Amino acid sequence: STEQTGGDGGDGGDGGDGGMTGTGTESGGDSGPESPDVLMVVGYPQSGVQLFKDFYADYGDDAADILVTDGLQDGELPSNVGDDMSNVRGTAPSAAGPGVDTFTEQFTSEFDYEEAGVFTSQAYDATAVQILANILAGENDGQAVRDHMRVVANPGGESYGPSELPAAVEAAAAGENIQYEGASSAVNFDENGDMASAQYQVFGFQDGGGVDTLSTVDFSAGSDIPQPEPNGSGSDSGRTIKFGVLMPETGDLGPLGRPIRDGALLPALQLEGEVDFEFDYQVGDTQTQAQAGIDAANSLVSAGYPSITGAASSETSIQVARNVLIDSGVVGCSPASTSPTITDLEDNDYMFRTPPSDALQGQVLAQVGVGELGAETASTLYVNNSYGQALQEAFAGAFEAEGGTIVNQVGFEQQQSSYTSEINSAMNQ
Amino acid sequence: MSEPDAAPRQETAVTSDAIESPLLEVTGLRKEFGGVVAVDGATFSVAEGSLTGLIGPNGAGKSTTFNCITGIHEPTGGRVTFDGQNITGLPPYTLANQGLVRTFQIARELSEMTVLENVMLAPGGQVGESVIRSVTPGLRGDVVKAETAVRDRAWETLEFFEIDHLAHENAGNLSGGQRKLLEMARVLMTEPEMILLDEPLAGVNPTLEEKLLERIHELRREQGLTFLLVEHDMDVIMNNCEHIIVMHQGSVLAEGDAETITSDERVLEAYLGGDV
Amino acid sequence: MSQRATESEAVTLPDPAERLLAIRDLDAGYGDLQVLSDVHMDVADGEYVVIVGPNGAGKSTVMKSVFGLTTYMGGDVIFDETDISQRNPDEIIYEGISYVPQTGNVFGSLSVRENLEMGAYILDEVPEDRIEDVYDRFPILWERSEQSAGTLSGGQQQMLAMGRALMLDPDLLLLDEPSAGLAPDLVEDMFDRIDRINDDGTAILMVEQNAKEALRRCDRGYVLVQGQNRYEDEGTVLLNDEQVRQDFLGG
Amino acid sequence: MAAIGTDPGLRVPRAHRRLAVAPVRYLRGGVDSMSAVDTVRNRLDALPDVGLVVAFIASIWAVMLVLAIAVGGANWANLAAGFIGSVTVLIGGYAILALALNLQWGYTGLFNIGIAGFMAVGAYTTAVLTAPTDPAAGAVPGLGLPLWVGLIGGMAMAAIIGGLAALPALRLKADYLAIVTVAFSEIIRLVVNWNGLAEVSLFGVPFGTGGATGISFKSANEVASTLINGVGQPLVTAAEGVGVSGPNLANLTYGILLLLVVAASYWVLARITNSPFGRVLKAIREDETVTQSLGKDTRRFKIKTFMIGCALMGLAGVLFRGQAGYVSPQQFRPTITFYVFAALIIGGSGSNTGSIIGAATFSGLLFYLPARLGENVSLGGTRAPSNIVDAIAGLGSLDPLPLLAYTISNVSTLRFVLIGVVLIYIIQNQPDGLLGHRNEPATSVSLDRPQSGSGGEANE
Amino acid sequence: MGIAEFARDGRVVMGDRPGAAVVAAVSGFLLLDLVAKLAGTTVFFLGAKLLGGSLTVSSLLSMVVDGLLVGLAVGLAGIGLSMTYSILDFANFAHGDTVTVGAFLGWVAAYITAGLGTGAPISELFMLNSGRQLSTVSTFLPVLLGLVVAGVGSIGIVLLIDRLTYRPMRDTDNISLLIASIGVALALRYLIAFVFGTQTSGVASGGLRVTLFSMISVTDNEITLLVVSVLLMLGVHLLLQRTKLGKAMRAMADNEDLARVTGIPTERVIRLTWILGGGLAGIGGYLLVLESGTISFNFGWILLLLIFAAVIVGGIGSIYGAMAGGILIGLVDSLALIWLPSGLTRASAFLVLIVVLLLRPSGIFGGVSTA
Ligand SMILES: Nc1ncnc2c1ncn2[C@@H]1O[C@H](COP(=O)(O)OP(=O)(O)OP(=O)(O)O)[C@@H](O)[C@H]1O
Ligand SMILES: Nc1ncnc2c1ncn2[C@@H]1O[C@H](COP(=O)(O)OP(=O)(O)OP(=O)(O)O)[C@@H](O)[C@H]1O
Ligand SMILES: CC(C)C[C@H](N)C(=O)O
Ligand SMILES: [Mg+2]
Ligand SMILES: [Mg+2]
Repeated sequence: STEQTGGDGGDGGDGGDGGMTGTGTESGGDSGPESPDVLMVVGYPQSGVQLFKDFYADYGDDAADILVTDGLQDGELPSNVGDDMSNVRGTAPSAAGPGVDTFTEQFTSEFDYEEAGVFTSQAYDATAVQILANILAGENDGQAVRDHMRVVANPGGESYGPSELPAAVEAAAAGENIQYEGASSAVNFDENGDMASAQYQVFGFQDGGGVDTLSTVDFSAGSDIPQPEPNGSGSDSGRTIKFGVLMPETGDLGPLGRPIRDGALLPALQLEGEVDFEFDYQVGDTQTQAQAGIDAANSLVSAGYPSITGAASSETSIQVARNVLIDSGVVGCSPASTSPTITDLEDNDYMFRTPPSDALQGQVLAQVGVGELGAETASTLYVNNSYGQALQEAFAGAFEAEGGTIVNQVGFEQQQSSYTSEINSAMNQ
Repeated sequence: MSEPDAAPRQETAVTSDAIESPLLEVTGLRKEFGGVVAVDGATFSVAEGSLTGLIGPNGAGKSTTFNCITGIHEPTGGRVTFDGQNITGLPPYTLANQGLVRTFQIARELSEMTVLENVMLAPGGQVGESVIRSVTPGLRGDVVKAETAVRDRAWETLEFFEIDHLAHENAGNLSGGQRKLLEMARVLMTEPEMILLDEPLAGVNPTLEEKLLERIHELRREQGLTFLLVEHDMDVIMNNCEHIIVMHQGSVLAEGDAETITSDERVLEAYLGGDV
Repeated sequence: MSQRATESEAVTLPDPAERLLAIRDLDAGYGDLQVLSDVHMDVADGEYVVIVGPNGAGKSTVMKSVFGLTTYMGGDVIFDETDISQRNPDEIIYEGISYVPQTGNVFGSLSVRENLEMGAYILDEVPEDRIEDVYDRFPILWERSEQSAGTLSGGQQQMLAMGRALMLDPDLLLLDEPSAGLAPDLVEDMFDRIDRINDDGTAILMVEQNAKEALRRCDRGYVLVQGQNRYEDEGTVLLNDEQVRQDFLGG
Repeated sequence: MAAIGTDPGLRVPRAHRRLAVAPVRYLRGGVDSMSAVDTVRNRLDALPDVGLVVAFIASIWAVMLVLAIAVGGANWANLAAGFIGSVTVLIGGYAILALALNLQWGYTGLFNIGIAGFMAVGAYTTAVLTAPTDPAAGAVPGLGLPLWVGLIGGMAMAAIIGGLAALPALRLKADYLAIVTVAFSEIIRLVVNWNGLAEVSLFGVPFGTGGATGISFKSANEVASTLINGVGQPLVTAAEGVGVSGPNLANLTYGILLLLVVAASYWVLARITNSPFGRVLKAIREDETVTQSLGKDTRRFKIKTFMIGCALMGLAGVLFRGQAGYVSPQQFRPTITFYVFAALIIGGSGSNTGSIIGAATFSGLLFYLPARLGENVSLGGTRAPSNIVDAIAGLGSLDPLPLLAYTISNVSTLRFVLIGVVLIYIIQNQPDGLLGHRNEPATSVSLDRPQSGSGGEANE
Repeated sequence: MGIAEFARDGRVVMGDRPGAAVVAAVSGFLLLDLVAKLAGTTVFFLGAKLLGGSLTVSSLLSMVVDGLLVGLAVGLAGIGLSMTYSILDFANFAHGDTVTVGAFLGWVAAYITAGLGTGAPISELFMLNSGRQLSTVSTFLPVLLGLVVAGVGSIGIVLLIDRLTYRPMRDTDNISLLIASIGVALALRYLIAFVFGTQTSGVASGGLRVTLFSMISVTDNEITLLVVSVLLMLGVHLLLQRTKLGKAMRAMADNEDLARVTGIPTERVIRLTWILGGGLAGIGGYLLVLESGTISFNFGWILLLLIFAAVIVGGIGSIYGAMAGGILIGLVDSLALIWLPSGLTRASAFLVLIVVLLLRPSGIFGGVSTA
């Protein structure tokens, strides 16, 4: 089969061939184009609504199986699209820490949510670790917080979970080395500020809204978990602990960003009044755009916040880290950015994250595609940013390694009014 | 206009070689707008230093001829030479810089600029029209010097046309007649060799009209300027123009001095209505 | 300043009962620039009145003020016993006044015929007979009836504007320099035509730079200077006045 | 008949002007009442232009300072430095853009609403020229040239592209030109956004736009940082003493550097416009045919002007949008263009001084201030409802707090409504901008009637 | 047209209008390429692929249908822009946001009526996020009601805006009006954002799919778009032809003072213009949402440039022009994918706009007024 439309991609590289006309394999006998068995879609919810609407309008329910990723794990999606989306399977990092149940309970009672959404537990952990590091370090200083992130999170010292957060605060204030075990995972940062272990869920969309976890896949990386010694003094009571939150409250990631933001605020809400510290926090809206994220981050930095929970979108996190955090010595801890690029960021160790890298998610996706769905051919349709490009590459590599064939790789821009042409390219029609 | 030529055009009257030193020569000029032939093979010339009248019924093609000569329109055919050079189809600014300028039948002032600015704009090739010169510290002195001269001349010109009291007024606030004066003042500032005047006196009150005509004669005498004048006021034409060209239906019907014209049957019939 | 103007008022003013248009103490201008001060003027039923004066005197402004196109600053404009000084232009036309402006007096992008139709906009139907009338008067318009008016020559536009104003058979016709730009035969023709329109009972208020001819033909004339009345009298009287001749009529 | 006066001329005596008593009906004029803006304006008119601009910016700083003290608590100094730094950068950026637009539109009447596109050209060119040849993981390599080469290159490229765009488009009338330029700027944005150019290689040298991801490069901001961390070290120490952080100080320094660029641009533009060149530009705005008939090659003037303006826009693209050392296509959406228009109109198009005042008003008071207010004002414990229906529902039970909280939390949305309304108000009531109509004749000399013999004094 | 004439014209085109010749050549090449692609052949030249590839007829058709539908709605919205552009003589940059306003009004109305009695909370209905998907077939009455509300509501809004914004500045130049409209655009857009938030809501889905000629598949909502826009276009055309209104509008566009002097009630003409333009914009927006299924606070703004493209390509002031321009732009936007990567298809629509403006500034239908 051939690709005749000039969609981006086709070479499995960074998704662009630069040509004015389509590439693709020139097959002599034109047997007519065939749809791939599975279409892998990496994107964000707002674009997702339009994209799936356009998909179902043209192809209906049974043209292909669809694989989605964490970025589209929005329980409202099917009702917004107007289709039950029963042909869709997805993967996403799941909440598998020891404190997950406490967290879920607190989260749903504090806020008006039915269930704890994707990355909310990671957000909780990100903030909790920052607060603890800040208290242990004893000052609202980026570098000091950075130096204590691993001290409070990684093994060594007494361990505390979400339910014992006030106690953990007391211990940190006393200058003790502690180990925070979170809601999403045990929260152990490796050399790169990445998680040392991870669990993924395979999900499907439920009929009445929400998502079903169908199965889970565990990974544990073999990387070392450094255990630095604390050199902070701990804190006297009454100090004000400052942290910022940088989240897409609006824009493409808005539907996911708002719950994640709330997850990030939860530790402070939980601690206020319970412990002898004041909390000063501020939320900046990235609008799911790198530039708006940079502006918002600058605003947080200039107001003196030493650490920030955020951003969500990998693209924004990377640009914020490169252009704001590193220069001004402020810690960033993303609860949602999964792009592999973040691992290798030259970040002076200012950038951390609580979810795992998509290098793993690509493999999980490929397994689901080949194993569960029995697909032999696949096309990818990905949001044109650090997250989408990297994840689709990881998937494509893993899928081919499992013996499958990638038909088309098509990038798309966020929040367009129509995705018909991109879908057509990907479906090879 | 697709009027069939009722009578074959008479070429006899067209005697351009009768003019000794033609500054402007128009040969076989033609302009079509879609189906309408506005100018249809007009041929005439204007002697250096003369005041030549161009008359003809409404719609004869006078303004269009002007437009073709001055590069506002590109002629469909024919040839225009000025000072011996072929200027057919050249853009207006080139012509202006060669000394050929025109006024507009319906005055076109630069309304948001003051009267003085309107006039000061006109002189060609001003030193300060170059960005580099205006900006560079060492060179700006020249700009200032040149501008001072232009300003002084501008005031003189305004005084002559009796609109100096309006110098700092926006040109858009002038009355119909004042605009015509401004229009004249402006072209004079370009220091031209030849001026095409399209009904400069329509709407100008008679007293001022006389002054204007006087000035035109003065400019001819003193600076040797050449004028081509479109005007419907036959008194003006007959009393002031030594040479008169009569256009009709896009071509030249007759030319000559006042006497020749007034005694030409066809002119009487086509234009003057047997009245003069 | 002499009182001549007011004196003559007593002599030549039409009987108040016959006054069709009466302008009293009119102040008007543009934005906050006042052009006219205390201007007064009368036109009797069927009268033929001409305004002359130097450029910028405010002649056109008087015309525009009657039609509500300037900034009103005081005084009265009374037409047929109704005060129209504060009315909108599109209402004034219903009173029976038509106006041919000095410039911009045709719809350039409409065809000649459409221009004429627009002249009769306030009628329910297009008066074909009047259009025929206008075509008879100005045959060139008939030839060009489908050409867009903006591409007519200056003189042709002037004819069209006149034709358009005649579509309504008004009681009073305001003409701002109708002969400007016309060829001599047409100037004569135009004046004749205006005479004829006047003879048919339409009152005329006209601004002309072709002052001698206009004053010769009219009933009365006004000389306007610097936005104020300067002289007024019967046309021929003004025409023969040495001072007026010298100052305004070019000797 | 007695003559009344002997002069048949046309002089309307001065006293006759402005007699307007009791304006009753307006067919043309606007409202005549003396507005608050007028009064302020009259006072401002007394100042010389430079003083005016400095005073204006200083008062915006003062507003920021007050805000910081009001909400900052112990941290007020750092907050103030942050606010003032950010607002200064914004003012600087918008002022350069407004000045450039003023040259093109205010003076020449070239209605360019493709500003965003020309900014993108400048910013991207600089970025590609200066981005490191060995970039961080996942980033796009560039040519690694020094910053000053990049800046010149960016301006030159913006000028060239501006000239190319102008060549055919300048024949068009104003609003068509507008649409061509905005379409052009969108094409530019879409092209740099396109993945196909994200990373290419020419003669073996890899470089690219980074596509939707954008491109990081050595920003001009680093100059400020180097400055502040080198020469300015004592200053940093002093500032840190009162709690102002290093980055905030660097940012403020950068803002002031930008203001210097503004001053330089102003100087150049004032010279360009206060000259016969400027006069031709004004004439073109009024009537191009006439200008041509007076011997001016208007195309050449227009293209030159367009290129100068675009070069400045390109410069602003790098210095302002690329401040953080990062540019991406999203920064160059057409909306920024409209903000520049808003700034220029508020200040008064046609006036260089007005351009800067407008930029300061727009970016400081309308754009930046409301957002900070919204962030820092809170209503005790009332959490903002998530949508307006819930907010209004509160009114049912006579509780205005939810609606108020909702409003405050959405103030960064509402400020655009404010900007829209201000724009409408200005164009209706102060069409010449905050400063009112300014008589800025395009000339290098005084235009007064020369006293017999003595030439006009130079305006040097 | 005989061969000789054709050849002569060709030469004239080459000589007089090199631009046109280039456009003709490029179009020719693209057409050839399209044919080759449909035939599934590839032509190589000097080792490089010159043209061809493969493309199925059915996918071509689906692209055409797609472009056609978007083009119709754009064209419908464009009529309004074209009218205000020619009559009030300014480029109304708030037109896109009028489209959005109309769409929101209509959809809120449709949504609330459809949702009454289903127990969905009113706030969710108002905010358009109850997740309900409407279609012409399944919820005919609410959709119809929404259509009416979209039209009427946007008329109300534009009249109010005219009263507050444009009327006090009737006599100012067109650029001032344009700028005022930029202010209106900002205010409208962010008021919508304030009220409805900035998220994209899915509100409509085809309730029925019809397959035509066993190749083209369209939904009931798409058919509604088609039928309503064609009917409205005809209606407007008749209205302007059968009344003096059309000519009065043109006269006004030409010279407002003179129009008033002639007795044309200019204020009324302006109001009618806004009524027609605003109503069509609102309905256009409503239908677009019906077709695309989603609504968000800035979709009209994003669409605005396409609407401008449609109007200008068609020729300002011409109603058929706006329609034809809309369809052309819609088709270009969708068919460009045959030759260009998807990131650049929108750019190609703008390119067409620029090329048309440069080669034929009065538009394809320019000068031929259909009103
Ligand atoms: N752009 C145009 N399109 C179509 N016809 C035109 C155009 N311009 C001029 N014409 C026609 O060309 C003819 C000549 O017009 P022109 O303006 O040259 O006349 P003129 O001799 O100056 O007349 P006047 O004395 O009335 O000003 C007229 O019949 C006019 O209608
Ligand atoms: N639209 C306007 N705005 C401001 N001032 C104007 C306007 N129109 C005319 N004026 C001013 O009003 C005064 C009178 O102008 P008006 O047009 O009435 O003169 P006029 O007597 O008709 O002169 P002309 O014989 O030259 O046509 C002039 O000084 C002129 O500058
Ligand atoms: C919120 C998440 C969907 C963000 C996504 N994982 C990213 O890296 O961009
Ligand atoms: Mg003429
Ligand atoms: Mg007049």
